[in-house]
Amino acid sequence: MEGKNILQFQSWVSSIDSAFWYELGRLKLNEFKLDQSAVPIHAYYGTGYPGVPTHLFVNLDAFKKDFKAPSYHYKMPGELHNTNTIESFKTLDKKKLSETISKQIWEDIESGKAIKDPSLLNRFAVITYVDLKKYHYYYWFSFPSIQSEEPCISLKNELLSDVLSQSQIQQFKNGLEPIRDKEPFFVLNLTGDSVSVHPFQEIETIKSTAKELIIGFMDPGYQDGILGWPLRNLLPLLRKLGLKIVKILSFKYPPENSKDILSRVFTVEIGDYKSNNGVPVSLASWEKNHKGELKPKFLNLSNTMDHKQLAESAVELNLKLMRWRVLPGLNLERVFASKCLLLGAGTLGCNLARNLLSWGVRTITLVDYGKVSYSNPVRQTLFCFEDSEEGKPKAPTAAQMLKKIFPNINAKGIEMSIPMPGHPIEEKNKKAFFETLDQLDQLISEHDFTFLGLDSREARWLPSLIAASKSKAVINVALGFDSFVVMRHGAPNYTQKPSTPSPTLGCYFCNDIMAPSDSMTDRTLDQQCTVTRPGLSFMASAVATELMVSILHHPKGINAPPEGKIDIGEKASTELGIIPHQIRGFLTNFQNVTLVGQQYTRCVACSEPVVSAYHKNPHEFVYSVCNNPLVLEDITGITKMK
Amino acid sequence: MEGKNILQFQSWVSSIDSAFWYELGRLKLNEFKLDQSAVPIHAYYGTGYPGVPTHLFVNLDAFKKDFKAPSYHYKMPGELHNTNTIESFKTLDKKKLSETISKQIWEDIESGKAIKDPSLLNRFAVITYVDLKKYHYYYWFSFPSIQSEEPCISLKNELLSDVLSQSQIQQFKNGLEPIRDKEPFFVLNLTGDSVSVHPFQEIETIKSTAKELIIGFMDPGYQDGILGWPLRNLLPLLRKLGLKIVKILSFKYPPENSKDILSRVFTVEIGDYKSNNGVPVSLASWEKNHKGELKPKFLNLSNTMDHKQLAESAVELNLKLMRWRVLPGLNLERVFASKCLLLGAGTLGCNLARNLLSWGVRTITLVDYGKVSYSNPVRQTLFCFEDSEEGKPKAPTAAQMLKKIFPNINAKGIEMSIPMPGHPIEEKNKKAFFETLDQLDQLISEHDFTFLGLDSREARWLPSLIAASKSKAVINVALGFDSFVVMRHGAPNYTQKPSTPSPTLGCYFCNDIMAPSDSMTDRTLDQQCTVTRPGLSFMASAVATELMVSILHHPKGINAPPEGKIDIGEKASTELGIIPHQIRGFLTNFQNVTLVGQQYTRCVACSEPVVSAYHKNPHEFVYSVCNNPLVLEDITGITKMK
Amino acid sequence: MTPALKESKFLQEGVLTPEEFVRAGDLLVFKCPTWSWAGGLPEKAVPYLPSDKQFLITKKLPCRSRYREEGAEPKKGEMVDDDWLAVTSAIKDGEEVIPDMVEDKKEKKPEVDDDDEDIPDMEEFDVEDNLVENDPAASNTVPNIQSTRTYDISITYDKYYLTPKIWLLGYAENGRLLTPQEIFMDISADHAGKTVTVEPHPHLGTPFAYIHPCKHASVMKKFVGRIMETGRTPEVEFYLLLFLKFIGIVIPTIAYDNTFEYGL
Amino acid sequence: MTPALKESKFLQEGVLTPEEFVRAGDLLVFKCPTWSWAGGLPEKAVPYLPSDKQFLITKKLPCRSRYREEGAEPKKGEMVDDDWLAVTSAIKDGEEVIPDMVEDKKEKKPEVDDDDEDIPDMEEFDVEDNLVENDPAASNTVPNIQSTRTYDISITYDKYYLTPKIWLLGYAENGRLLTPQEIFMDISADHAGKTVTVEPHPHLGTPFAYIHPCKHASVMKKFVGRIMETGRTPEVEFYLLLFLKFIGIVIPTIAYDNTFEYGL
Ligand SMILES: [Zn+2]
Ligand SMILES: [Zn+2]
Repeated sequence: MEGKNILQFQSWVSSIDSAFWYELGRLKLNEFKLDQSAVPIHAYYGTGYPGVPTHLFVNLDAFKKDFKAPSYHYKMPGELHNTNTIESFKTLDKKKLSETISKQIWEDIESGKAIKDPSLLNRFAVITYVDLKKYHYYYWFSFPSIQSEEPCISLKNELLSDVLSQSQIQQFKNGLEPIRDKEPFFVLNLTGDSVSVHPFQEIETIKSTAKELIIGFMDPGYQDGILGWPLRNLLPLLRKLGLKIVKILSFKYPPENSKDILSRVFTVEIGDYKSNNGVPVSLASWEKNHKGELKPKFLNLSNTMDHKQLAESAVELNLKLMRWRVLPGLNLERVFASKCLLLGAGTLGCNLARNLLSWGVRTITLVDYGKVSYSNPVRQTLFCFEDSEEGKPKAPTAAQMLKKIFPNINAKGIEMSIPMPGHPIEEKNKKAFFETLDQLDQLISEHDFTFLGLDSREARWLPSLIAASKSKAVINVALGFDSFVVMRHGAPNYTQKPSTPSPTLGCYFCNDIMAPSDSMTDRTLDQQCTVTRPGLSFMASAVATELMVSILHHPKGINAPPEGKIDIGEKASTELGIIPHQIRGFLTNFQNVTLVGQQYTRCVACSEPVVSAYHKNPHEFVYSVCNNPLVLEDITGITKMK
Repeated sequence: MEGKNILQFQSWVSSIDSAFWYELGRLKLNEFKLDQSAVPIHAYYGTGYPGVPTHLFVNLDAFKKDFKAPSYHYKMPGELHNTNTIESFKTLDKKKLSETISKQIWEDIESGKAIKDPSLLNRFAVITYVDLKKYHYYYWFSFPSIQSEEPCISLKNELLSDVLSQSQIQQFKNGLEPIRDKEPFFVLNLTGDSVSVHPFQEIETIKSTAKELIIGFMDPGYQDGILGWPLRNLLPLLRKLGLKIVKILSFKYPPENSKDILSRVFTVEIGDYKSNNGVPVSLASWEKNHKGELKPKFLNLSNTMDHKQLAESAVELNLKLMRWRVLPGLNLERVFASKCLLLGAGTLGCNLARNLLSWGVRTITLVDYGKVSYSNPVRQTLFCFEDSEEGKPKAPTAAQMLKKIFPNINAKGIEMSIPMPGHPIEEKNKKAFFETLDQLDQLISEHDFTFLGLDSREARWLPSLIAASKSKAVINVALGFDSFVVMRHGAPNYTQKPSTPSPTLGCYFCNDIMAPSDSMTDRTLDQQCTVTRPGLSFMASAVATELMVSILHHPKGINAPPEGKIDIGEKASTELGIIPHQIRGFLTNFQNVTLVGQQYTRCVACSEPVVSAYHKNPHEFVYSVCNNPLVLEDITGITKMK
Repeated sequence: MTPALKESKFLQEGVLTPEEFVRAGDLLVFKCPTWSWAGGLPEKAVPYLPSDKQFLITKKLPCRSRYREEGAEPKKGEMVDDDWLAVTSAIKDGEEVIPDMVEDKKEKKPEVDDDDEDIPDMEEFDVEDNLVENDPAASNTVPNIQSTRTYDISITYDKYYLTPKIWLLGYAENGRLLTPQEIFMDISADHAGKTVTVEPHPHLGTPFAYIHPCKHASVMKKFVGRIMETGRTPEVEFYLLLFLKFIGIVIPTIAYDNTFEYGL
Repeated sequence: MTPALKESKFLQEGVLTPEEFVRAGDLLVFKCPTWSWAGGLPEKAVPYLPSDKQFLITKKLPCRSRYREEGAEPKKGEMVDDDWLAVTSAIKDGEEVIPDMVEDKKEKKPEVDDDDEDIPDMEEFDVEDNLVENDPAASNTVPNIQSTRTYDISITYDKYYLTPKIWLLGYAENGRLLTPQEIFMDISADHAGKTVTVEPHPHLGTPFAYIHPCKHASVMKKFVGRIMETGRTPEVEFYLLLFLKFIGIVIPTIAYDNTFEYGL
């Protein structure tokens, strides 16, 4: 490729690390404040590959006084003008700024300072405006250059291997090695067949003695025939040194592989440079944006600052590792999407919520009427001492804590006292009572799973009934002193016709033939004054949540047939394991047992007569039961049996 | 009891509710600020019982404009002077203040206003100074009275039943009933055998027509023969109404039971009162403190403000209910006093700490080297999103959270990377390594239980060894994908002579014949990338903690013989249940199994040769194992067996 | 729903409704005027009770002796009416209650110094001469009664247990508030530290000790049973009068009321 | 303790010590000068690595094509060297990897509007006339290369797994940072969303995507095994050069280095 062409230079593409912007933000807040003075910074570049553009890089270290470019990279000094407002960014006199820089470069050439430190030839300016609240960054680079009167001409463009012999190339490589990490410019002294390589600082000595020399530079350009920008201001310096036609080595990696040798030697005719009273003719060379427009660049880092989003993906990864590494059939999306209603935000409710959260469940609604008291936080894992000091309401406080743990969760806390048989309603409260009833009915409808973590047997009655009336999944958790039970309620389908539903699994009340009213005597498997060994709620909540996850993996879901012990080699109905009806755990022997209990046709909570009565008139029926639980025994026919 | 005595009045003993002080503090902060003007308040009193002093009460409602005394109590108007400094409290002109009040009382007597509202006779003043930071309260009451020239004389002192007939008493009771809740003063109009009761307001009418009258008042006095203070300023009013010798009924509860009738009728000769230019001769009657000194009273409420202390007792109560109601043999003090070291503050460490906290354990030390990352908080129950944003160190952050939950806990977090076989130590880090070693050794010595909740097998080696070398209790918890193991290590006693120790239970490494170095392949029962079903850590941590509590109830403690399944009717070795060696839980079938494994004489962690090598030179031995785990196989003789 | 149902809950289960609580409270206040109704902080009021009848309170009851002296063995059963002890014993159905020895150890001398010298800024507070007055009509005896501890007792309604809940606030001889440990010294050994804890009073906001209500209903039920054996049927209005009798076993040292028997 | 042991850990277990990481990094930087060492934030420096060699970084590597186009089916195995696919498949020992369909659905068009119109306050920013200059020597071609995505790639040392950990920072054509979803489009379907997550870079503090290192050691070990079958024993210094080959399977679309084969 030969010819008399105008020498072309590849414009810089600036690339600034996000870390630089944080550092600039920090400096502005702590040091610059409203000071808009120029701040010295450094950029750096490496050598080019074909197709891999070597950008001009600005990193975290840019402000360091003793800035050091990374190995095999070369520094460029510049100055940063950070403006306080977008207006001053716009109105800053950019022409003047780049002229000032050109003048400095020119002076360094004239004074010979640039020979000692050729990186001064690449002085640049960057103006910035940062909107720290929005993480918006505006910036614009200028790479001023000294303009020759007539363009510099590329007379010849040869591969290095066409200019030097193999032996010379080897000498060149050996000579370059000790300085290639430090020097962006160097000189090849060719004497006969021998080649020596020298730092550019020695140019004057070598020029005076050398027969033939080549000026080399680390070329960040990545397109053939187009030279890297750093050469541009070297040319006036060379001209000043008396060189007019000069051989320039554009050095690029990798030099070892001959196929890939990219380094080329250009024979260049340098134009003449004129200074007008010490002011050179300069080009401002403001960087163009990615569209090729002469406009500042803009960066919006707000999305990478959304730590909540980052947390979400980290949590998902952790869960997906289970699928990736152990259980390909794990349907995490179904788990994530399950809407869970937790009735009771006490010891069980808190631990249930934590277990669901750790499984990635995204919708958790807690219902409770209580306030956090001093004794709660040590067992109720979503509360702190501070909450008890202020006697905060449990449900909203628990929901708030869930958000503190995982901000993207959709957690709600509802203060509601669940109507209970035997807890009479006064006439004046009837309206509010009906509203509560409707709200609970709707909550159960809207959620996929209802967990009963309530602290009395009678409080479990209404949610059990409502869920049965809607064939909704219920997981019931109850604690004794040193044992627990976790059971999934059968989900009878009364709405389906014919109305002779197939027998389903029992609910919490199917074993009882008593209306749930006697709150004092029947608390063996509910909490009595939290007289329960503390570990139980952790165990029971975990079992309940894992049971839910297993249920989600059975094609019949909550209606999966009950499984108990399985023999060795026998396969469970889901990849995750068996789906029992009830799991009872005992701390006295650290054993669990699985049990099955069928639905009782006279059950006070889930049987057809009770559900029918509820369907017929939910308000009045529940009202009558709250005031007189014996109504239930009448409806189910238990009274007659007694 | 008769005689001509100077009429004596029982001085008031003021009693101020703490709630009043909070209200005063609130008002000072929000309304009074630096204003020292008098504020109207109200006090109230009831009638006396023998031995039960009826104080002058000031409650929460004292500042209310529409103050209403509780039923059967009687209000007294007063003014509060709250001073801003202790100095102004001291220097306030108290003499002048009480004189001003006396003058008001005198004016109300003169003007007849006091007849309409006799409570005005009991005007009082109180000066206060509150130190809101320290919850220190200074206060001093003055109950000014009008002094007669010569003392009033008690001419006669009779039981009411000696003055009135049974029939008259009954008429009196019936007449009093409608007004006794409202009127502190009343008039008995005696006409023949009939008695009528009238509000004091009607005194002038009745006086003009009645043949005989008795002035009654609700008497807060509680000593026989000494009258309640409210009467004192009624006497000048009566004198002004022209009465000189007058019958006074001191009315006290209970009137129904004749045995207990305390109400007495005093025949009083009232002295004369003189006013000096409208200013009466007054007594300031500043209240004496409990020592009988004429000094202000002082109250320090700082101890009842220590909510942390309140939380502590609430938590203790909750735990003690277990003993009270279910397990009289529960040795909670031993549980509270157990010092627990948690190695690992990740998923297991956090849940272990929460379980221990809920059992009332007061000393918990967590050790971890990690920082909280985004994926942690949903599973690691002592962290919040915020902690991960800041990448806080796990151990101190977990300890801090424990304190937030229960401020009185002694929780510490130590950042330490536990030395591991196969993780070589560079020469330059040797000193720091030895320090770490010493610190870990000491930590295990200082604690009663060491829980291993670490995330790799090799990290468990050193703590297992150190604990074995000191016969310290270790509870090891490890998670698989859907199973967990909790085991207590045997605590071999090598220091005892003869050095042929009886066989103990195995440690985590007793089943292995491999040095613990291969961190990548042997993670089935440790956490691999937290690829474990989330519920497991809740279950395993609870089992581990409950196991610890059961161990504490066995006379042999950690050396209790291992128990497995027990038959129905068979008794476990402790009231809390069995003490297995290992408990393995499986989520696929929701079953646990108990296992026993004896110590292996060539165990790489707990066998005699290894412990001896550690005893001999802990530093160099562990150093050599970290750099080359095969050392262990040599020492134990496993190498030869291969 | 019928009144009969409500009464039967008292007789059968020992519990009462909020409305019954008010009726029983009204009777208590009427019969024992040291007791009175109070409203407390308006923001703490519960909707199911009248705003001026949120709780009951009686103040400054003297406590003439310690149930346990500091460091002494608990005097088990002492001062307790046999009849009533039987009722409370029934709670545990004959199980021996293990004395809470560690508890006792903790009851070391309270660290509060009752000497007046520690009242800050008072040492230099000399009696002001012009306030000293000769008042022969004022009873100057510092009554004996003031040298005992005193208690404020309050009764609230516990919606969870459907029973009253009893709260105590103790004062030392000098008016200082007692610590929980000191309060335990006035409480029966069978109950101290087992049933008593400290929490802010639900209507006053300031800390009180309270007796855990979890056994109140069953004890009341047994008590009702004993009365019915004598052929009488107690009315629910007498609930609180009966209840105070039970509480008297737990806090035998407080002369909290000497009048409440007459109505039975 | 002996050097032999350390080398054997590389060959036997595919892991390396911090010191070996430095040696391997030095070789990488020497052989591929687009890579360089960096120190990062001083307060984030780890003590077991030299302060100026905390991590490796290479910047602005172009990514010429999407692995998956938006909405398209994942091109499974495409562009992946068969030989290397075999190695990665071995991870699952023949188990079929279920395509993550939900993941795909989520990869809807990113909501970031790449049109410049949304650069705030720039619409009225007219080109300043005095800045327009005639510069025949400046190459005005907006090169093709700038219309591709680019990536910064960084390698840190993971003390837990004793392996390198690779971090990615993606840029859109206009320099905007890519979202995690967009990054997934450049990653092999076998790995996208399964092994990649976003966290702050440990030495820079700004968020990068990273490939979870839990399988790096075992894959490297298998890789070493394959080389040794050919009779050669790779030195630990070549760890990172080998490692990048493995990473090339996970991120096949990035031309992260075209020179690293020559040294093997
Ligand atoms: Zn049922
Ligand atoms: Zn062992």
